[in-house]
Amino acid sequence: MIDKSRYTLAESVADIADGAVVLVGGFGMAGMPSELVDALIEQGARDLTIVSNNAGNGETGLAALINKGRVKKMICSFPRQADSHVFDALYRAGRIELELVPQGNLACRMEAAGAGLGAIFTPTAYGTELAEGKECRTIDGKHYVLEYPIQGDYALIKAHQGDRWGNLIYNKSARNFGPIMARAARCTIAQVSDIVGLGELDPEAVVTPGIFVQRVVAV
Amino acid sequence: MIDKSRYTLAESVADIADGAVVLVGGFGMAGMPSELVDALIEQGARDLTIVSNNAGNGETGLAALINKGRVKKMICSFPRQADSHVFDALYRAGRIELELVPQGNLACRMEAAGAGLGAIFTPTAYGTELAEGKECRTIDGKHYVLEYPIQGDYALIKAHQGDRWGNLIYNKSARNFGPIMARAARCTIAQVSDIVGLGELDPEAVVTPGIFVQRVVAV
Amino acid sequence: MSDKSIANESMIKLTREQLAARVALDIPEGAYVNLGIGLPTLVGNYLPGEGDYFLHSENGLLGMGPAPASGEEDPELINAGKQYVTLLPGGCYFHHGDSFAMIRGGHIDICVLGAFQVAANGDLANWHTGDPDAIPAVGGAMDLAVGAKQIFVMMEHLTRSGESKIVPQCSYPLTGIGCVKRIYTDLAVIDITETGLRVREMVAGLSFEQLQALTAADLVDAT
Amino acid sequence: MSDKSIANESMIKLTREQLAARVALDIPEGAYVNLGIGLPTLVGNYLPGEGDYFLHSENGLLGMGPAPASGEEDPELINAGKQYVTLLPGGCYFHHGDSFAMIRGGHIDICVLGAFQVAANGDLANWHTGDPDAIPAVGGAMDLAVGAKQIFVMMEHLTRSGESKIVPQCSYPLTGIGCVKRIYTDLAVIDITETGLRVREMVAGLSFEQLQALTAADLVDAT
Repeated sequence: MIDKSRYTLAESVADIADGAVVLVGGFGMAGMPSELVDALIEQGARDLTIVSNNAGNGETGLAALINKGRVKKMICSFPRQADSHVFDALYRAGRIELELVPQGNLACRMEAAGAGLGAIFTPTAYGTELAEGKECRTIDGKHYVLEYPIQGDYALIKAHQGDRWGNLIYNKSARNFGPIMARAARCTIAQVSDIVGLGELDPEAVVTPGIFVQRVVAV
Repeated sequence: MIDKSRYTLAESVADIADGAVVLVGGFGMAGMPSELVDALIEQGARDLTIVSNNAGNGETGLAALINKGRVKKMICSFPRQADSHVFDALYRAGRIELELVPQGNLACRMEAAGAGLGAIFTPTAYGTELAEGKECRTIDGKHYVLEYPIQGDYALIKAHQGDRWGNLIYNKSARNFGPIMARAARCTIAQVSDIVGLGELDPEAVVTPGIFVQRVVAV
Repeated sequence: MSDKSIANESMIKLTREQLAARVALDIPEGAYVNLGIGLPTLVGNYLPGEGDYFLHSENGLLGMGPAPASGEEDPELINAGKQYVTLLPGGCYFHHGDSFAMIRGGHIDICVLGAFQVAANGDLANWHTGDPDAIPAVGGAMDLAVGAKQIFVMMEHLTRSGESKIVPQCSYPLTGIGCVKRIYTDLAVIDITETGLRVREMVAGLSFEQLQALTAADLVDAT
Repeated sequence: MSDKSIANESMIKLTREQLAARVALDIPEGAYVNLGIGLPTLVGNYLPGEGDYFLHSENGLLGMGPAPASGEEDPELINAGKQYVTLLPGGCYFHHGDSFAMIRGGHIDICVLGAFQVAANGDLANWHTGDPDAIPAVGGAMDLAVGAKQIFVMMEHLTRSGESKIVPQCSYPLTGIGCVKRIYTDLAVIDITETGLRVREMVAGLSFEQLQALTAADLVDAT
């Protein structure tokens, strides 16, 4: 019997190695896998590259991970927020790298990784400083920039319900990056509010099929 | 009030012009929008390019459209079937063009069109005759072929239920190409078994958001 | 600045609410609309309640409704500006990949964005002041600029220090090139066309000459 | 052919069912598996019923179950071979884009495909005989060949006319290059490795020399 929901929080993140690329779900606090991030802080891995839309809020969660010096590089679209002072201070001090990626490119680069594409020509950022040094091409009269996949070693995401095969459904706008990060990571760890019996999720309404999820943890 | 479900079958296909590129859903007969195809036959448009996984079965539906000489070109992955004699005969007689596309490339080329990408590097078909003459590139040691979007002027698809805003859900394996064709066409026409009131479809379970659908017809 | 004082004598600037109401007038029923963070978000308050308008939020909502009643807020139902919102009957949820496919794939009819600067050729600068000490943050602005069928910019005509935000060429880093179609300011409505910046409307008490004096790029009177 | 008659004297070829059962032995519980149309589909019948095996069908099914009971067939629940199937509890439906993301993105652990020819370097030919009068049809074969983590080929060792389907180089048009990892035939199990075609198993009554005589490409005895 395959039971992807047999992990504790600590077990679920135990094998994340130093230097790993970790995709972290959430848009603001909606969909943020806070308990998994806390478990990762506890676990101690360092030199991480974190891919997430934002770069932490306040002093908890991602901000706490950054504050402990565990993050070598952030790949995100919107690090600057009213309460992103932890990231801001480290960035100004030159102690954390930032790759700034337009939000839609962040999404489609992870989608490309999940779908096995080698690269994609996207129109976003053409002619801007975020496309400087990148290969550009005009196709049918429109301008595009070549962007490469962002693959994660791990994804930490938050979903609403899951089952032992790893099928997931989400809650409202907390869905955001979860499904595409699940596809883009070699090992996806989902924290869910509720683990349900196999067959209880409507097969027409499963958002993330279990094939994209390796571990499910109830929190 | 916006009511995308106000069309009859005939009205829904009335403006399809000669020479149009029409995406037609279905994998075998599952998800085949037979009534819409019949309406298109009745409507009379010719010199069509049809994009569909197969090239018609038996004498009805797509096979009938082809048999009437309305189709200039088929773009599909699997024209040859036990009962594809209509297409087979015209193809052997040189009276219909065929662009043969691997099924996954058919899918991701329509996804690229729907998502506004200019081109994608896909690993499929590298080193085969279906990649001959195409641009190839090695990225991180893996080989890829550059493929371009397939955009439709129209998509004809079949769904299970729809509402007046164009939201759709599907039935089992009849979903197949429907959602990606809806995104890839400038005008998507969906035949549904049932039109339901606004708000009756679960917002977490809508598969095709109404933004991708212009006309809904109950059959 | 002297230009500003000249204009100030008689003109009546639009308030933020009046500006939002003016933009709302140009959004037809049935349009799929993305409203940027900040000032553009106000436009939603002025769309006629009896019609069907489809508000998209890049964090995965279509059919976004107004703010919830006090006490009804759901931390997992927020808009791109991270404000509490609601979902209308007929609305739905989806992930960021699908959301940006809607944007990049040309499925959004109108996007209303704020701006630091708009150039005469439609170039938009709204993500970065170029200040080397500023933390850069782009969000979805570049995707929206390139993807929506029409980009409306909505902004104050002048910066706080009185400089024109409509310029011959942007000095701030660009968000998108040649993407803006129409500019709504607290002073005027201006179309960006092949034949220049065509002024369609001006606020009461403002002459074309006064507007031109307040605007760094050349204007054409098309009122 | 003389080679064939030599071997036929003593060997006992696997039946289609035995071959399917043999392949099934190498599929671990928990594997995500795509079974190609035709012979490979039979493998599903030999996976242990008490374990969790995840069968994927490229037309949008994961957790595919066995054929339905007579009278329970649903024309909208079919597999890639257009046969009626069922869905297990825990299975789900998705569209072709997601389905081929599973394939191309390396999420399928094992794909079992039929073949016209397999070359010593792992090249696969299974979509077209090259006959100029044949209607070409590729389906998902090229996507599967390049995308699944492991490609197992399952086929009869010889063509109907007695020719070896394992060849130094494919003469038929390729489906994928260097993609096949293991070959299961009615005579042997052969791994494709850096050090050649390594024979792991042979049917009873067949010697390595006899197998080599029936095989156009050089083999290494690794039984």
